[in-house]
Amino acid sequence: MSDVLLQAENVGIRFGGLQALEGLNLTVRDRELCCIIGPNGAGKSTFLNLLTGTLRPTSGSVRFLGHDIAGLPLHRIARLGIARKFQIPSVFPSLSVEDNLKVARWGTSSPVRPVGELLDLVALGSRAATLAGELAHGQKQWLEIGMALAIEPRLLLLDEPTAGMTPQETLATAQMLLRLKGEFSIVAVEHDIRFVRALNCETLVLHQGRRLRSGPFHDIEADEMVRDVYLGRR
Amino acid sequence: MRPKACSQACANASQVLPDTMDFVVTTLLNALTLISILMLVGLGLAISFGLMNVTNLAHGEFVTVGAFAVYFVQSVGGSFWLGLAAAPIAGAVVGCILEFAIIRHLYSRPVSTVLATWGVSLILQQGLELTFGLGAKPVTPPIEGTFDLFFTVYPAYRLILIAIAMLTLLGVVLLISRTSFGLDIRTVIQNREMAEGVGINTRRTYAIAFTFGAAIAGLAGGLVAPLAIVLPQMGVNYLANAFFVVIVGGVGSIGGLVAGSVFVGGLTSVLNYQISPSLAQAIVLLAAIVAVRLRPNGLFNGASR
Amino acid sequence: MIARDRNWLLIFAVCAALAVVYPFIADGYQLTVIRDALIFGLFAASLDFFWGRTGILCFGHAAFFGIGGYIMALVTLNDAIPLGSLLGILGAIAGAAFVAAIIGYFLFFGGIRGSYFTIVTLAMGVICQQAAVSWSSVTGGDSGLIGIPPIAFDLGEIHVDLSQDLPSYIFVASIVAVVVLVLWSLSRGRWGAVLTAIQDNEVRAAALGHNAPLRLLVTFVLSAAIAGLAGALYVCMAGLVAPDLSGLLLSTEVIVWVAVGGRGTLLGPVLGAIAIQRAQQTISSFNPSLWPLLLGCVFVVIVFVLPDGILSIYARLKSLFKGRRQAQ
Amino acid sequence: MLRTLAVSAGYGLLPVLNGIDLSVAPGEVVGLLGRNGAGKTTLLRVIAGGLKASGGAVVLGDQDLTDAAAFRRARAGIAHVPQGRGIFNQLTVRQNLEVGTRAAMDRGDGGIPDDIFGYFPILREREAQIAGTLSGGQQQMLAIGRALCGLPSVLLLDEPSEGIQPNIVQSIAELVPRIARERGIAIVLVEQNLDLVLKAADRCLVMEKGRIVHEGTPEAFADESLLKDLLAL
Amino acid sequence: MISRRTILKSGGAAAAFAMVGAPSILRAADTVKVGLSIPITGLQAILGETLLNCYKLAAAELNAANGIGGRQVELFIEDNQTTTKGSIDKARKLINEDKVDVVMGTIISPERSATLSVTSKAKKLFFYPTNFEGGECNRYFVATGPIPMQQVDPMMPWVAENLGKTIYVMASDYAWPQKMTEAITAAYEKAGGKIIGADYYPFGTTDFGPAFQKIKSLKPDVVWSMVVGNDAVTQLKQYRSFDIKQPLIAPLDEVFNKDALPPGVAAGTYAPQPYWMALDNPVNKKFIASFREKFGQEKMVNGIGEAGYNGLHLYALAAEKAGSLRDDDVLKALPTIEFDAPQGKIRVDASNNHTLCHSYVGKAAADGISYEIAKDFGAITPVTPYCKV
Repeated sequence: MSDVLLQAENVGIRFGGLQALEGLNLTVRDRELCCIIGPNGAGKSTFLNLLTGTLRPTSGSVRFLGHDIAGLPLHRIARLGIARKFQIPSVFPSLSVEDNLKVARWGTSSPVRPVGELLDLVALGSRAATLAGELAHGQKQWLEIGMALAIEPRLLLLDEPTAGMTPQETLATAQMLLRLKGEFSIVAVEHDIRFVRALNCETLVLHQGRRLRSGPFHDIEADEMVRDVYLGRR
Repeated sequence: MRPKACSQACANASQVLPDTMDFVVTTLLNALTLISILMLVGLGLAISFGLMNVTNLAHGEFVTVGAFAVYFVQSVGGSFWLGLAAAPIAGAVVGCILEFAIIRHLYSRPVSTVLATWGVSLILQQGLELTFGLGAKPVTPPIEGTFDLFFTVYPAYRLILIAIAMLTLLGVVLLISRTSFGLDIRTVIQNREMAEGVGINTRRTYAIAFTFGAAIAGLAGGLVAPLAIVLPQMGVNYLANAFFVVIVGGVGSIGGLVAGSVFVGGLTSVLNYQISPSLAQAIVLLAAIVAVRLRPNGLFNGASR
Repeated sequence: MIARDRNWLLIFAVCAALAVVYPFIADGYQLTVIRDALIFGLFAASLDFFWGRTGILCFGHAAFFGIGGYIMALVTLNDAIPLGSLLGILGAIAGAAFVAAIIGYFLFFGGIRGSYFTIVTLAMGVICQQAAVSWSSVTGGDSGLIGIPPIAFDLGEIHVDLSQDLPSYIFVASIVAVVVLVLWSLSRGRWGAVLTAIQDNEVRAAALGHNAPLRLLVTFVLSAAIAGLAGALYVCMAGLVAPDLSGLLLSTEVIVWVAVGGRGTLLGPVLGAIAIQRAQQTISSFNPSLWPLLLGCVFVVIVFVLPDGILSIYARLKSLFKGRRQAQ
Repeated sequence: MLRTLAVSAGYGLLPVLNGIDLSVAPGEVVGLLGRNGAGKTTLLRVIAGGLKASGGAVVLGDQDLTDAAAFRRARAGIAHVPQGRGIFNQLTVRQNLEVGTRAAMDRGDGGIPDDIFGYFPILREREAQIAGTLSGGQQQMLAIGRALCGLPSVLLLDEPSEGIQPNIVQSIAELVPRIARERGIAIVLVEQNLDLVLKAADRCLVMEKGRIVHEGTPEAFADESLLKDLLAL
Repeated sequence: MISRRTILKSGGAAAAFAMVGAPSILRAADTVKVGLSIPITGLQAILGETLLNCYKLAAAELNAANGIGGRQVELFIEDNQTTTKGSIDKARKLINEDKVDVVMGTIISPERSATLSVTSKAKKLFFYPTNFEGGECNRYFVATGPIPMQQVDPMMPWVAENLGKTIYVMASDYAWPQKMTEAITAAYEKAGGKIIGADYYPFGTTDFGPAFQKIKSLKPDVVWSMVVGNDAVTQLKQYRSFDIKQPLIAPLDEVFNKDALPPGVAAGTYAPQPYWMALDNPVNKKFIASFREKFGQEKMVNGIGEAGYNGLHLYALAAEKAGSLRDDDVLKALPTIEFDAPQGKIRVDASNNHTLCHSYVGKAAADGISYEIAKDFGAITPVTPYCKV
């Protein structure tokens, strides 16, 4: 079990009188890829906030490398090795693409990848001097993934990485992640079934704040109950 | 002997006076007066600063303009009450012009708004001085004398001020929560582009809301005119405290405004009696900073959301 | 980006050359006028380093100027303290930085940004001035402390004595030049890029491992420290310190200088400070009541006509010129 | 009903639309396809008035709306459901609908039309709930319902499937053509979700680099190779 | 601009030459340059206007009577904006650019300190007209207004006898009221009275309610207000509305009452001043008449203005007697002359450069503007243990 990176045990959270999440378990091992899917309002983003320590669970525990990270300031969490890509692409619009990546590298004490390599990884080599605010939507998403890579994370959390992407961009993103799979662990929250299908990984399905199913994606896709509440039938 | 030492000793001596009820009631009424003024000035700010996110440093000048309206009406022979009716109108006119000429072009540039409105505040002050001459303007209260309240006698005009302030607050609450215009305002504040998309004339709504805030500040100016100095530069005395009221109470809710006014006004009145007033003022402002640190969303957060 | 750097250095060099030539053409009085204006220019640059880099407006910056001034006064007026001027300057810097650290801690770590910060610092300025007036046993009350000696100290072999006009001018001009250069190199390098990132999206910057509140705090403290330095220099040149040197009016004026000179350019605010003060004194001698009116109009006009300040005129003319050439 | 004549527009100096001619008839659903950055969302914004056209004209019936402010267009009968839905989060469901009737103030009786609840029964159930607490799918229904409260003659839908679970996407796909037919509304539907468009639209347009490059029926688009070609799938 | 400065410079050079060549005052081609640093804008603008008018009156009188030693008086008027920075800049300009022979003016303490810091370094004479708290002491600094001991010491026994034995003090929070309170306390206790409370309010206070509440519970015989400037207006309005019966002593004067206060609110208040318009002597009658003739029949004048007027006349007399405009010569002659001022005969004390002032208690009439003399304590010699020039 020494290769367990992130462990959520019996996690629940309640907002006021509302039980938003209940009894969730998730174990992410080193260099493992997994996805979380579920209908809107199922609590995916809340769960992600618990995993990154932004929220503190009202029951259960979330441990990263054995530490309780709930309530730590964001930058401390980043320095522990958790990188997060937000749902709305959030790059620094008034800095150039290159400076965006530089700023990202400066966030950690020991960046490894040079900026040039990062640029190539996210296919923005030709746009290094462009202001990030002028990039197309999909390119911003990629730049953001590049920034997340720059801090040399142990764990990369992606919140709807393909939101607003065209189908072909979605697939390209999936391929990019598969290429990086061996380097660190990835947890992705996603709607786009094509994307999850392309990743074809361990998948957790949430519904109304609880685990509905979990397992490899092809099992999930075939599951009757998942089809009922979420995927729908054709 | 240091006079301050005496002030301390005397204050302590006075606390053991027998007529506690008198003391309590008067303190309460003093606090209420201050709270009422802060609330009225803050109400306009709560709309422009709290809801529309416009940092209007010329807000104090709406108060000034209101006070000058009362002075002007009295000086040409009108009664105080006529002047008080003119005060919000004067505030509204200035607010409307300001919104039209400057603010509406700067909704997306908050720092520029700060600069421009400060500039406007200087222009208004100097303009008033050039128009009405140097120095303080006389305003006579509508009623002299005091009112007997069983436990104590209290200046009658202050009681009127408190009453008008409370009625105004009630009116604003009803306007925002019960009328369709109130619904429009809330809509525009939440999502301007979408409000425009459902057919609301957002420019007009903003302009009216801003003007309305200026009118209330003008009314506040009219109300304080018989009580405090009337001078082109008087507005700045109210500005910082009013901002604090809004920030401490929490942006975007009337409840927050009331909470903020009670916090700043109440604390000032009570501390004023206990310690040196200068120190009291510093403590209130520092307490406000600490309060903002501890409750960044305001004392009254959550109530409106 | 590189072209912009070259422009800046060019303008800086021109200004430096003018500053070197000036003593040869000016008399002692004119030197003192520019010297004092330069000190306020330093003050403006200190505000610009914070406001221009973080986009957060401090409306009580004169508080730090005043704190620096009062500490300098108290140290140099106390005969028991050796090396008075030198310790005074250090104390002024440290004192202003300390107060900024306390206030900044509450504000930045409390999540206060934008207009909130502006308003809270506005109140801070009011408190500072009131404290300077009321706490008369230390501050001398509303009339302030007088008789502050000119800067003079021996440091090993170096003998500094600024009681004469020319040495004091040279001293001040060099300090301003060095500080502006240092701040400029800071703000275009790594420090500046991260601050720009924080200004763009603070949460994102934090999620990349940057301690955003700490960065803002350090920037604020640095800015306040330089304001304190400017205050210390000024009171020595003026010979006294008074409460309104930490007041709202000066806080407002410094904002105008920065806005007129060009926010984020560091050099612009220095030029803005000199230009506006000269204009103010000249206009005031000519017609006293015109100045406040004019000042108000300057605020409004700057916002609409020259949002990037006077320094941007050069860049604008250049691009206009370029555009014309391309059009031909 | 709705026509755009050689409309062009852009952000700053960056041109996004280059002469778009579009015409939609009452009761018709037109699907708008294209890659990211092709200009679909921009076209909807130009029609709704969120962005000024730099050239060309926007005409509704016999009214030229090219220079009209956004709220005037809404009152003229153009309803826009933007990407991200634009729900007023802090208002109740009912207040959201009530605000929606503002667009109809010159034409309707100011009330919320009853049949809205027929299309979206969930809205009646949740009438008093704060809109921000609705799920994404429910918010999407509210957004469409609110748009209908303004008694529009044109409805612009921008990515109604975004962030919505698949089964609700399906029901939206069924509702859209129904609304168009029953109320005689011209609907322009911008979508990434090809299945939805092909199911709901009567006619499909493909945009590329600010132009309309292809037009055809959904059946014609069922041809995989054509799609690959146009959308680079 | 340049040409003007050149002329000034050459003029300065000529004057310097003349001084070397003939150390006398008698060069009628030149003027006597009097630099005035006046708060024309800012907080003290009302008092500044009256003060400026008084200087203009004195200059006009001197010039009509052949100037100073045959040289016309030329006023260089600068607005110090009621700020420290403005006062420093303007004092420097007057001394270095306009090359004035003497600096006069300023009202509140920061203006005075700032101006003094420049004039004392330049060893230039500076005449200060306003009542001040004392404490500052400089060879080139001449105060023509009263210090607290001149106003308070003779008055307190009278207060104890006529008004009452206990006093509550409410004041603006700055140096002058604090020093005044010390002086009042000492003199009053000697006269058998007692200060039973003192509160200092920051500038810009809009509600004095708590103070009135204290007055009601402490029940002093007398309330002594030293709330000044704009706040005094607020304080007086509220004082009246609380219906407090005790007599009020407040540092008001005719100018302030007329231009700043609502009609009648000052009625019945007492004030100690070195000068009142009601003083019944021919000099004062003439002073008021010519003041009103020049600036308007409804205009009021006050102690500060009169002290400014006196200052310029004292300077003229001293310079004439010295036969020189050199600062040291004028200073030497200054204590030897006497001026018949509207308040009575005055002279400058050689030991501290302060002026022997008269001390009167005035009582405001029912109109709240004018005063009647309630008590005349005569001329009081300034005694300053801390100051020896």
